[in-house]
Amino acid sequence: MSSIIKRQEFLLAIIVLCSVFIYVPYFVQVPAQVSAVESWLINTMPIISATAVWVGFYTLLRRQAVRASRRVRGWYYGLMMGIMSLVVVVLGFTVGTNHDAFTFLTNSFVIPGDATIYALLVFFLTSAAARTFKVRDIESSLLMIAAFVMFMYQAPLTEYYLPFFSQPGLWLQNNLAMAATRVFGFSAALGGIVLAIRLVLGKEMGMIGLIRRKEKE
Amino acid sequence: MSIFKKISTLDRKWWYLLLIIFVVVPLLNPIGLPLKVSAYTKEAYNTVDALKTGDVVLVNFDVASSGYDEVKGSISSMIPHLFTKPGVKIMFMTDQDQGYIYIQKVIAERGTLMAGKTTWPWYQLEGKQYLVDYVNLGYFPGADKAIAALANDFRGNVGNKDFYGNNIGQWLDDAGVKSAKDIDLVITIDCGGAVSYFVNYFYLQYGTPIICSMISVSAAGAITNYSAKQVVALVISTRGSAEYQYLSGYFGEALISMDAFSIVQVLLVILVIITNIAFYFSREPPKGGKP
Amino acid sequence: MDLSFPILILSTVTTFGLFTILLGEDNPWFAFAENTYVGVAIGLSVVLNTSQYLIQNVYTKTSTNLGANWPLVISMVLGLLMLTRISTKYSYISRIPIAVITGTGVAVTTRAIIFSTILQNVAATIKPLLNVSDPMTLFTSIMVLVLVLTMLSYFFYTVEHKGALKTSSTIGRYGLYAAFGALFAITYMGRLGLFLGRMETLLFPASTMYISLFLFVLVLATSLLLMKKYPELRKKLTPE
Amino acid sequence: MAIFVAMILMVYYYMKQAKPPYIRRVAAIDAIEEGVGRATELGGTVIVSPGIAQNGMDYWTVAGVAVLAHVARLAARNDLKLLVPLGGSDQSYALTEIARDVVEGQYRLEGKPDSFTIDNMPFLSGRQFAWATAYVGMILREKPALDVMVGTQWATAVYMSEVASNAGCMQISGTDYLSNVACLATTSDYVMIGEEQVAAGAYLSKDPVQLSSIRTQDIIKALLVVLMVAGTIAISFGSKIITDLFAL
Repeated sequence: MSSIIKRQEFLLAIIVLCSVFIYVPYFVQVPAQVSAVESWLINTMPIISATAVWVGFYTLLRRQAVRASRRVRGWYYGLMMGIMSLVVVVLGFTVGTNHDAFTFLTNSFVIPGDATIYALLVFFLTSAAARTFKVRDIESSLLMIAAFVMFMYQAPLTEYYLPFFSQPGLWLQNNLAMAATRVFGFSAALGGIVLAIRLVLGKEMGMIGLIRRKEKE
Repeated sequence: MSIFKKISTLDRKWWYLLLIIFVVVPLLNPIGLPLKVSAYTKEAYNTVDALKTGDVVLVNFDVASSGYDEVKGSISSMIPHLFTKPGVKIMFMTDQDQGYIYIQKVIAERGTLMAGKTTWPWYQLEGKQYLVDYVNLGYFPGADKAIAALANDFRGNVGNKDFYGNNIGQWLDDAGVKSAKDIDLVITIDCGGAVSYFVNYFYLQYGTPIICSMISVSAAGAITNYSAKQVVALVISTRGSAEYQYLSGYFGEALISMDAFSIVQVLLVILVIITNIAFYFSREPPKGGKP
Repeated sequence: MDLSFPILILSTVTTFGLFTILLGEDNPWFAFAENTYVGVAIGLSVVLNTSQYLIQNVYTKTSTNLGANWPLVISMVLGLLMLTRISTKYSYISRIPIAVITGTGVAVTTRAIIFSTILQNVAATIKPLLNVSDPMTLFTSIMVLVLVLTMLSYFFYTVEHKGALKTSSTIGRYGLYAAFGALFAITYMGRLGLFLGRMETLLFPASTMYISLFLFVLVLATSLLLMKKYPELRKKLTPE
Repeated sequence: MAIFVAMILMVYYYMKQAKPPYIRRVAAIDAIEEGVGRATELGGTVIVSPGIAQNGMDYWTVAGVAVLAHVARLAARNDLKLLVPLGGSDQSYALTEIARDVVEGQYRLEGKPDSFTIDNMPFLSGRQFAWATAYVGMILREKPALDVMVGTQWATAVYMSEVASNAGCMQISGTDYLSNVACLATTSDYVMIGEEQVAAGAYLSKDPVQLSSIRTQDIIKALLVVLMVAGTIAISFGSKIITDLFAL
């Protein structure tokens, strides 16, 4: 049994089988049983994912426990992370997610954390702009000019006093950005389709790494 | 070291400090720089303002904590404005698990508890009372699948219970909501991409007009919808929120932040110009690869 | 129990602790904010996913109506196979659910893009060029077509870029970078709005402002002090 | 459907032919080896993110895993410390295990299974911003010489990449939506655009059979160009023959 599972053909067969059940009902009319398999596969994905989170959780706790027992520098931070996560899990499954203790933890750490990181992005974009927006070559100059026009159009102050930036700004937003998004979409979609085909043919490198591992043992 | 060289190699911490100063000072002392109202927002205001007695509005809160700060201005002005229209029936829904928090938040901010009531959902806002003029249908998980299901069979998917377990069957009958066709306007507050679902399933099937308020990252996509006339009006990000607050008279944080909003963008432009001058006069070989 | 005051203090400390990343070096405030934030977030992921998919979906459905929902039991078994990752000896079994999730996931995303991305976008690019009265519309249609074609030519990989293709791909490349500039500015505007929103929650009402100000000065001053005067102590107080 | 089948056949045909086509170099992908070389000189660390897998195991993520596998092999060969912080979205838990498995596999392939430590690939929550915070924390402490961010990367990519640049890290990035590519173009040393990332697995393999699949993509692109030009001409003269073809 174990030798079958270790073979790459077996895993490839699963990938191909799943792909077939997903693609075929999308393009042609199929009996209800086939589309039932299709929706079962789609429903199964989050279930597998949700079980996998426990593996991640376990490895995290183990990592922090090892660090704490070895007393590496700042081990107490890691221990705090581990204990915090454990407390949240215990609270979540005992008193529930609507209990004051649970919302206390999320409102004190997670909600402000999310909002803060999102707000920090503007700092990083500013310093990136200061670093990159230089007339170094044609590409970076174009990058800068387009951004310049957009800023002048977007800021209420400059839009009011310098209205001639509105037209080009609007045009850049509605047409240039749209054309680029379109081409990006084409390019990525074609890449995606070919990748899907290569995956089914067993040629995708990342997954081959996954499959070939046991052969060399 | 020349001044130019100094500027072009300035530590980024100074940039950050400048940014904080230019945000905090105008926030605490708004000066009221001029603001030009865009056509997108003007149209949103007019559409809401033109609602008549008997119209039914579906408001979707596609709002999550990460993007809330960008759309809270439009929520806190558009929703109260909507509530001032006499005889208009309002249904709230959300396709985000935390969306209900923000629905309650906007109502609690400007509204008051109804006489003799102490808990959710019994709040009144601008004279509209819960289960008389508005209801909260709750959370519909499943993104586009959920909206498609609502469009196909509205009553079947809503059921007869609201988010709090009250019976709303009679209310829906009285409001004349038999199917998705009976909805006269959809307002969606987007931190994700709910507008495209409403375009696909509500506008394309029933021609329901849609107003969308969204975070700026999604603006490009929504403008495409607007140009194709699939969406009647847009309220784009903080800027649009400020315009709506200005139009509707519900002044608030978004309008206050507009000064800082202008100043920071102009500051950035000036800084880029200065660094370029500095760069020009202190040119050094470019390091690293292409950007 | 009213917990809003401790929440206010802790959330403000978290906010400024995370802000100290802007100083570019590790410090105890950042380490504290980071580790508590990540810890609670991990717990939250475990709780929300388990309750949403395993309890609400699998458990509720199978316990009420096993006959109609028996396939979910297979899903659950596949999920449990993932747990073999913990053991080194049996971890190869986990590759069965991995193969399922990969095959399905790629197929689901790929099948949708054929229509939504490729066909619809090609159709949208095709606009009439004759008998157009408005010169601006004509200009836009031509420009969009030219831009799309030249940008697409930039993405040719197996043909050497020389002659006409070189010109075209260069134009495409320039167009792409100009678009990057515009998109950068649009994104900047959005992030700025978020930052302003965050600052407003820290500054209004006035009572919050004093707490924020106090904590801001405290966090900034101690971080700078540790960075400039006591680098050894800073090192001792931060994880490796 | 017809297009899809035709594509399968075309890819298969070109793969069978195994004639190495001319391939234009993609700077961002070549830069990975350069970056690993730099990291080796500095005796340093490499930090890689295969993405947050917001949509589960989609093609972006599989492409990200392919890049991860490549970096992992180079890291194993050069005895570099490889850090892979995992997590970032509610769909990322499966990716966490896949990435660990793939990296372990690469270490085995290089004959160094003992060098692999799972603790260098920690799981750091399914929340994008928390995960990113832990990621930058690792950058601050470990001071890696190379930072590769691929797969699905959302708003936080800018955050991570600016902190990395501040720490003197060389950066190669690629992501799945254009606004973010635009921001990353300003922060990173190299950025992969569109299919450069999705087809990275093929570029990296250097195997003529695999490279041929890129040929197929080019042929379809050429076909699209022809269709768009023909469609524009046709519709200008009032014929809808080609636009109708797409109105499925």
